[in-house]
Amino acid sequence: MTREFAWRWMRFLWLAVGMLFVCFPLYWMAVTALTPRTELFRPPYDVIRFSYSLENIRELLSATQFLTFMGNSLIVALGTVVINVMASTLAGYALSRFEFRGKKTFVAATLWTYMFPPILLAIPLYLVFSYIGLRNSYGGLILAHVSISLPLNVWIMWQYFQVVPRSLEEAAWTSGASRLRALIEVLLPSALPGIISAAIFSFALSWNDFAFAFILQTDIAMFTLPVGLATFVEQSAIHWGLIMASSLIVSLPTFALVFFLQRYLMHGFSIGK
Amino acid sequence: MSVALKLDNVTKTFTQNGKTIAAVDDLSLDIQPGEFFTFVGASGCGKTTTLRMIAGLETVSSGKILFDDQDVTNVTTQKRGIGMVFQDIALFPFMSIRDNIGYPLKVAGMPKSQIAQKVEAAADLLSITDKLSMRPTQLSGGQQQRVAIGRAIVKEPKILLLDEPLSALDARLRTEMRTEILRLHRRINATIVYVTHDQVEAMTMSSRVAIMEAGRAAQVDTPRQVFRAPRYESVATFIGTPAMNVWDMQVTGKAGQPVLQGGGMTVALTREDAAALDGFRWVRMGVRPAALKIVPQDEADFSAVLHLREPLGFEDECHLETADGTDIKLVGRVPDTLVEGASLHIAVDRADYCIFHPDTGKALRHGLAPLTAA
Amino acid sequence: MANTNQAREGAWISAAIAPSLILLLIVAYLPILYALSLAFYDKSAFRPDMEWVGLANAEWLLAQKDFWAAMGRSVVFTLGTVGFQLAFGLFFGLLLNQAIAGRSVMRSLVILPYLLPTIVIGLVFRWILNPEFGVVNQLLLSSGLIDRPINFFGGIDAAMPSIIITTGWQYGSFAVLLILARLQSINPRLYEAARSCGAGTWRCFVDVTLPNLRTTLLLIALLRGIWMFNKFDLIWIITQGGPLQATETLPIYIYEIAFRDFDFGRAAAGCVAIFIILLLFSFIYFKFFNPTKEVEVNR
Amino acid sequence: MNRIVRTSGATGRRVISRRGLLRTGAALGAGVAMPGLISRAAWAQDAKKLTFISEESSPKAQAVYDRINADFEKETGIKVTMEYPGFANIAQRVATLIASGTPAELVWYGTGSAMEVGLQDQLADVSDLVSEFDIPDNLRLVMNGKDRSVATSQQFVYGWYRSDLYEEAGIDPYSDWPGYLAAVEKLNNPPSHYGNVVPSAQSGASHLLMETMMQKNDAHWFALNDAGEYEVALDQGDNFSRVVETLEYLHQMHQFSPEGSNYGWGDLMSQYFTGRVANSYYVGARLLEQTLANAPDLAPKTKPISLPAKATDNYYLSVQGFHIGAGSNEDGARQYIQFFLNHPAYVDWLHSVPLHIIPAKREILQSEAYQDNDVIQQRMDVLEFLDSIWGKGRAPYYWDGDKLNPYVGVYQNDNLGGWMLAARNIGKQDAESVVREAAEQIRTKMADLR
Repeated sequence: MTREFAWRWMRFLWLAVGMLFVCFPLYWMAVTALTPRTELFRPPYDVIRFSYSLENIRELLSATQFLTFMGNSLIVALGTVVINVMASTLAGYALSRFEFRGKKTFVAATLWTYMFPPILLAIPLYLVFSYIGLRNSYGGLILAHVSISLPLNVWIMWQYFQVVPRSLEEAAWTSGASRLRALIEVLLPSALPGIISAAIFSFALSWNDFAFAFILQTDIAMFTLPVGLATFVEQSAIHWGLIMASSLIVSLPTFALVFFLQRYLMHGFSIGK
Repeated sequence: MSVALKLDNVTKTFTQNGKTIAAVDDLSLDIQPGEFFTFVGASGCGKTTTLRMIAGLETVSSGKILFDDQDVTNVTTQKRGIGMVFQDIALFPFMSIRDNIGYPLKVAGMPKSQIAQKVEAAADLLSITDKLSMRPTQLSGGQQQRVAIGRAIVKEPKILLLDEPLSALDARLRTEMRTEILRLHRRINATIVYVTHDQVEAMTMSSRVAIMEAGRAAQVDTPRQVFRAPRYESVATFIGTPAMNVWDMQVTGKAGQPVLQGGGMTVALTREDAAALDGFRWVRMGVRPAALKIVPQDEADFSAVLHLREPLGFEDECHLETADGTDIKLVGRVPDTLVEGASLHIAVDRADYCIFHPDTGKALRHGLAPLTAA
Repeated sequence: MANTNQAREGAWISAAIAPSLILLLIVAYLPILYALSLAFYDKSAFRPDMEWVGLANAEWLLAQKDFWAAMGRSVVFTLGTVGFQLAFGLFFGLLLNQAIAGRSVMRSLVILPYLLPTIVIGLVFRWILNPEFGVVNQLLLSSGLIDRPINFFGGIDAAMPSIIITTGWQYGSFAVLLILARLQSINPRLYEAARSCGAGTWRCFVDVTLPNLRTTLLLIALLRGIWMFNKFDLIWIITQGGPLQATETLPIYIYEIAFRDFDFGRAAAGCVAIFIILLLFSFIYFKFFNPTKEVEVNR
Repeated sequence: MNRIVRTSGATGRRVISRRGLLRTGAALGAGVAMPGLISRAAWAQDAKKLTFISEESSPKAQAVYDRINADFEKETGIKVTMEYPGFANIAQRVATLIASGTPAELVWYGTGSAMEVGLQDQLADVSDLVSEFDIPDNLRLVMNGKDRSVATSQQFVYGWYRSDLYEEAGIDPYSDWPGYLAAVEKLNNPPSHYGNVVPSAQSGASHLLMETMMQKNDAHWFALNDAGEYEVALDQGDNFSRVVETLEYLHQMHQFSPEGSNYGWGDLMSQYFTGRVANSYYVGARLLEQTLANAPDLAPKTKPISLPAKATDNYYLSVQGFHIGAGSNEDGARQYIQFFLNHPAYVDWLHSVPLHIIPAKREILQSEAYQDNDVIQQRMDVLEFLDSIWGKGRAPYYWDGDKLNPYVGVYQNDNLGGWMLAARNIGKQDAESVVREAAEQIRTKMADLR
């Protein structure tokens, strides 16, 4: 009885320490974002703050192109999600339902693209995108983001379709439904958790990407949030208040995603980046 | 009268590790309208592949499949107009029971009111009317199976395919559903093609069965014929519980008075059997456990020691051992006084035994009548 | 025999694979091939042309002391971050696997760092670990644990551990989720069986939990290992490889060849080196894990 | 097209056109899949388009660019696309564009970085513009007898100090090396504030301090040999001891500084305006601008001062200007430069970071139009300071001799001076071996130049 009690408290204590480690940086980010500029560099700080100021956020929204960046990020992320979901669903379907020549090579090549250090893809990607005229466009960045998330999503969808029994699809066929109709009406609803986790990953990768956006979006009007965020570090002194305010805002959609869709994430996490 | 379903030299080959394997090997058979036709056999015998070819889910490597004399070999599943019930039930988990059953009608573009009516009718037939708004996961295994059947029959297909539909159910439900399916067969006017590995299902439900072995139909016959007059030793041993006793026997005795000897047994045969044994020095003799009788010593063909008796209810299944150690199974009403270790005298029912070719396993004689030609 | 079904299947395969294949070809396969081929050319960043030099870039690279030093740091970084993530993952996985009030909120919080933009994480940690304005130093000082601020990312000895912990903070949740998913799929009967044989909590862990987690842990180690070996952005955002070269891992070193020396050819040779090392990892992955099987375990 | 494509000599090496290789690949994939996209190819240069990469990206500067660009498009029909990669990444951006075969028409940034590009024959000859605008000689970048840069502005490296702290301590601002050290020691009061800031990282902020102080001590990286070629002089003769002396001096200064082992330009400014240091330094007056923005009360007490001279009174000179990419839409770029420098908003552009972007010509500095600005009006002391050191600046590529030193990039790209400070102050290596190692590094890289 007492041992059990001690055990429970031990567990609680450890969990508290761990959660502190996880949450404190996030907490401090939020606190900093809500601290007025003049107090930012005046330690010691009150670890628990009661007076908040929206100065940084106001400045962020009025004096910077934050909203433009945010809009760009949203457009690109949503585009990435749509293309990713469509392409990876189809590919996952083909991989799970058909045998064909080159299947193994395709899968292996897909995995291997992950092993290439992304840093040096800058030049070739820049070349390719210049060549097809897709620099500084939403389409181009969407394609680039698809390239980093698609291999993973093909993988996810492949595995998802594998656990959807073939007989479901066959039952639809024997009911008279065409292959396409069976795919849409029967397979897709069954693979919905997979599709949602693929969508979340595409969104997250696109939303977080710095490297590709930095290479491809050279026009400031086309910057996404992470690249825009980097401009706050540049040039002048690092403006921590602005940076933390934008970090906070950038984190919110992600947190919402995670909170509402976490059970789908659990599946998607079984593989991937 | 046209044939509901005709398989014409149907072959299905797979390539595995560079080798070509025939899953179904030159299979030909006719199924008549309204028949309850069953493919039965051990796993891997090709029965399911055959069914899937009939459904159009597998392509045919060579040969033809005809529905009502129409060649459907290259017709897609969707256009064959069949109904099918799958081994794993395969209900759409995200649809209500109503939508599951109505799905084929929805695909066919039927108006909603008509769908509702037909779904009600099917549900009524299967007594699941009160379950229509539920989801498949809320139903028991047997109810799910009814829904699956409902979905298969709602379009009133001429051919209904059932792929081991009862294998997912427990023993009691299986028996119940057997009757249910039979009742259904009588009420709907469809040809049923049924696949099972369970010989009891095959024997109790079918109008005819095909015993499948290694991609071929070893025998296509009524259940009674298959039991009483197996064409092959393999069919004979596959059908019937407990399995038929089969012994290697040496053919001795005078001409016209053959005697089979082996395994510590000596069985004198009738004159009629002599022809069947002609030219054989060894044969295999098959006797169903129920065709062995405990008799007084003077009527006995041989003696054996009782090792174990398993009560089956009315009857007992007895494990016997002959003098040279051959195991023999006997089913019958055995006097309670007999205890394990007792020595019994056994006779073979002369009306009900089989003689098989020692190499090919083909039946030379069986229980219904002596076969004249080998 | 001609078969319409087969013809249809062919069309389906092509139509279904084509979008992914074409996309990957343009934005992944071809650029990678191009980047790899650069390794055999003398290619300055300031010239549009290039010149075939065969293995000269590789020879040069292998002769660099800095290359091997960076390789060593990469190994330390990879082992450190992967080790941290495994420990972190096990720790939280086991704690969160038990019924605790607020578990789902905690789970969301634990996952969150993984999905935050790397630049946000880099900047947040630079801010909180700042020696002058960082709240962590302030707390440590005021609690009396230290008497002068720790220069987390600026100290020669502190920088690598600090970077490892930051990376672990970002990616630990990946391990937590994987381990949680696996833990939840362990049949509770196994624990009942172990208990009935007299096993205590610890023995249950050793005899039931660990063997069940083995593949998952290996999988994390391998996949994360590949990723950590390639990790560039976070280190670059925080320390740019400094102080001195304390956090200059292989990707940073290569980046510097490319954009400080402006020599794309040699940088590409460095990429090939990383690529070869990681291919070895991937062969292990393919050999020990049947990728199609994993999902059955994880569902 | 006047792009110079370097071909190999008699070595028989194969020259592969990057385009050829890429075209095959890209056409393979893209050509099959997306003919619609290819029609939009922006591959060929367009006489009606200009890409302009600017290092200066403050919001005010961006606004001026937008105004001038709109007028320019109205007059010539040429559309200008701006890019602001930031100063940490601008060299990378320029290189990527050149390597892709799509050089930017215009790059406005430091001539030191531009020199690297020029050495590869990737900058157009702008001699005509230089004479047209009468650019002072010390701001010119001449390679192979041709000007490669149209200088618009300049910065000197000098110090900033808190006059209030000096007054409190009752000491005068420094004028020589021992005086600076003494003042810094006196004002050092950690953890409240430090005497000064000696960034000891492999960063530009760190490198420039070392380089400036070397210049003040007449210490050189290179020296011209008898054949008129530059060779490494860091570890040679008396120069060696001056370099070591400089490094040792900054090491002593470092005792009164935050550790600074990863400091960049931003840290120099934030350390100052948060009141953490009594003295700092910067290239130009951006530090003042940031202090005005972040700590308005500190700004009036922030005064400019020369970093103390020792053997010379030289100032490290940073020159910025327009550079035209060779093989780009060169005519359009020329028109733009003329248009820009003659545009009335040019003065506004100079004011976008007041007192930081110093005009190339003294007349402009002294002109009423230039001085008509609130910040400049408030801080005429800074203007006077700048006027007083006018002409004393020397660009690093002319520091070691009147002939342009093409090897400056070899140590500047690496921020080798910063590395020296880091190795001495953080790595605790002794000064002599640090300098020798640095010299060796430069020699290895030079031998390696291909």
